[in-house]
Amino acid sequence: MRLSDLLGQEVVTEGGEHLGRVRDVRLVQDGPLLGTWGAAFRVDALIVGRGAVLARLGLTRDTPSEPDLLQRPFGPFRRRRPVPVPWDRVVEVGDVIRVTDDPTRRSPGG
Amino acid sequence: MSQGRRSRLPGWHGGWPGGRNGKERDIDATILLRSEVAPARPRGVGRAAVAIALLVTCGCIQPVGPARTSESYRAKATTTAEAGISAAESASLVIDGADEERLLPPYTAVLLSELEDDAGGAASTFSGIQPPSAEADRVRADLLDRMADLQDALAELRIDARRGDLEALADVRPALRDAVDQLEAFVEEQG
Amino acid sequence: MAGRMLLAGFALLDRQIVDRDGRMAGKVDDLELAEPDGGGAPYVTGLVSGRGALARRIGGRLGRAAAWLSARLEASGEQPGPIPFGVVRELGNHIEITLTREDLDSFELERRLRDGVVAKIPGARHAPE
Amino acid sequence: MKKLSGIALGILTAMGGFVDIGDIVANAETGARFRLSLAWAVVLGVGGIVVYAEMAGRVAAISHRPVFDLVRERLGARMGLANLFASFFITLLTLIAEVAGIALALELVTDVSYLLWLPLTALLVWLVIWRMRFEAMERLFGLMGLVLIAIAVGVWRLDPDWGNLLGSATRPLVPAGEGHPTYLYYAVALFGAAMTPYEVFFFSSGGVEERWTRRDLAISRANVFVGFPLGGLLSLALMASTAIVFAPRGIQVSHLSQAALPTALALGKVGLALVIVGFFAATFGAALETALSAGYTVSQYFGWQWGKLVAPRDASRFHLLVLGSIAASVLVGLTAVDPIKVTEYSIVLSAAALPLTYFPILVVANDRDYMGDAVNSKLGNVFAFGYLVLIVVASLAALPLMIATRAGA
Repeated sequence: MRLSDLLGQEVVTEGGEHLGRVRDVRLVQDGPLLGTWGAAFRVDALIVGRGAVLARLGLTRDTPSEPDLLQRPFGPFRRRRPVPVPWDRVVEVGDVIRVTDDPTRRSPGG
Repeated sequence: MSQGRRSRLPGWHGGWPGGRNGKERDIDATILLRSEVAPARPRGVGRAAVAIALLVTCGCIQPVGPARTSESYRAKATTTAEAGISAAESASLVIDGADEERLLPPYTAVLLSELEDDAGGAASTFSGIQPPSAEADRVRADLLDRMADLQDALAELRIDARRGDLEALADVRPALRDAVDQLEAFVEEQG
Repeated sequence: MAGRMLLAGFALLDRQIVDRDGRMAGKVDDLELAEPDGGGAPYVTGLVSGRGALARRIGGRLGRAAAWLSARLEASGEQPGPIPFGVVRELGNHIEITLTREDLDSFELERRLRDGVVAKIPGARHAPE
Repeated sequence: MKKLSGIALGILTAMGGFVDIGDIVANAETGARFRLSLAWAVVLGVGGIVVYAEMAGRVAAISHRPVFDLVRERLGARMGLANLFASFFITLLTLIAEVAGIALALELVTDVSYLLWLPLTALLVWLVIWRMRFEAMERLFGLMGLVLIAIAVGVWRLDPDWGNLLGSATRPLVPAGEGHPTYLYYAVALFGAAMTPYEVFFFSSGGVEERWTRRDLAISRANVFVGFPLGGLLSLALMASTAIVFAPRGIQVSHLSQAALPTALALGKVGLALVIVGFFAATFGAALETALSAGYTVSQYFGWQWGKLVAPRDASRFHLLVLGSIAASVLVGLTAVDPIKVTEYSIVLSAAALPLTYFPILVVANDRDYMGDAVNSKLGNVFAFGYLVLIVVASLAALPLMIATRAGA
């Protein structure tokens, strides 16, 4: 699998709710050891939401810090800030990425 | 060709391709060659680029186009005469400069030959326009006559300059003055 | 254990790769992910650079044209492998690796143009003085 | 002391290197046609290049990244590629115009057709790029371009009616006989000529190559804040010279040779020679910058080794791109397309493409992940956003105006 198989993909819950597209993928450095580098980056969460262009420009970036630029002129767009979907909710990566329903609304699955 | 040429610039409002990366997965490069792949959103951009390139390269934007009516024919005649006056006025500045020994011979020759080309180009573009009426025929003959006088004067200047004989330029001044007066009178009549 | 956290698309993708001699060695056109044997979240095993990886991401007619072009220019039989993540030395504005760019599959076109054309032009061996 | 002289040298280089064929053609034409009533467009354009070149220089010094590197990173592979196509095409168009400009300047000295000079010109441009050090190259042509000061001296010697002249600049009115669209078309052309994208490609790539750091910011800023406006003054002097000499006589400027005439009339043979040398230096310097920029944009998008600090064989693809671009520009030039027309198209299309270059710079100059505490100040952002609006307006207006006015006819 490649990163590009995830980026831009539609994310749909098992209940059929469309969450938006994958804007970015959050990695955490706690995977297996690799060569002289150290711990590998493991996929932690999919950052899902709308506003592809703004996300790409880094204007709706979640971490680690935001460009000052978005503070004022792009302020209105921040309401549509993308949300992280933890990887353990991913059921299948295919034509769309199917994930379990939001555990904060139902009991956690899979 | 003036009316029909406002090209529609197809797809100009197509906008930029969005973030559809990763639409096709697990397809290697060879399959990519023939298979139906993601919707090609950059097409709008591509078409616009082609349209612009065409616009630029075929130079379809020209100052003098065809004439439908006597009115527009006369407007084109005036534009042509004004181009002639512009070249003549430039040339008379060159004569002044040469008189006061402020110019270098090669520069003078190049500039005068460009002015000659300008006048000749304007005249030949105008002569290529179909006159819409008998009255326009007379306008045409009249203007081309006056332009020919100007072209003769400019040619004489160019010949002297190419020979490095900048002092001789002043001799052409009366003929040039005369040509300008003729063209100015023409503009007056038409205007 | 919680480690360093970053966004793959922002901090890795499309960044400049710099080799151990400080030479530019292509962009990160994609990331190779592997799923661990025992299941669990996939992790990044390598950087994919050149060789149609970019064309694949671009998609559409443009991507197909680019893929065709890169296949013509760079193909050499065996499938190119990604740069193993283990050779990464530092992640920052650039991504520094411990290999030289000559070790990379993506260097092939540059090598061919260098040996076939550019090196034959007089004065190609030294930086301008 | 040494630093001070370094700054002065940089300023002079930036001043002499500011003008290129686009500025020469646009300013000479509009001066003759609109007197100084479009001077505001030049002032606006110079302000824009100052604001954005400063940002690009700061980004280069802090993040060590040139503009097209950032274009790909921030716009993504796909939008970045569309941007690359547009930017490369326009840079190539500008290169054609600059190379033809060098040949035209040589024609003025020799009375040998510029078409015959084209191949030799191109060879010279390539040789300089191939063998001359970056800094030496920049200095040589920048300082040589300073002789264009002769134009300003000429304006002074022509002893114009200053009140009248300045009046036409400070109270911009559309002259009688000219339509508003034509007036605006030339405003956009002047704006585009001052802000041509290759200038920031070159400026920021140069900064990265010369390994600017935070400490070099002072020099970079001096170049931009002082050198560029002084260079802009040279453009305005040219506009004033044709406004004084040609406008009252109804003369239209359509040749490079005409642009030199007012100074020749004012200062004589020496003045004429200086202006022609100045045109040569300005177009040669700009040809170097555009040819390199053609290589920069593509190489930086794909991450190939670029630049002049390494031996050419170590940046093969970059050098082949530069060579190919120069060769292509000669081939197009040899078809005898009117170089002045090519110049006009190149600056108007530049205006249309401005946001492609400048928007990513603005985004990154505000991003703390790249810039740390060197992000834009509040005041800086006021100017930057103001200009962004202008840039977008000019960009949207450029092509419709071009079509509506039949390219300013």
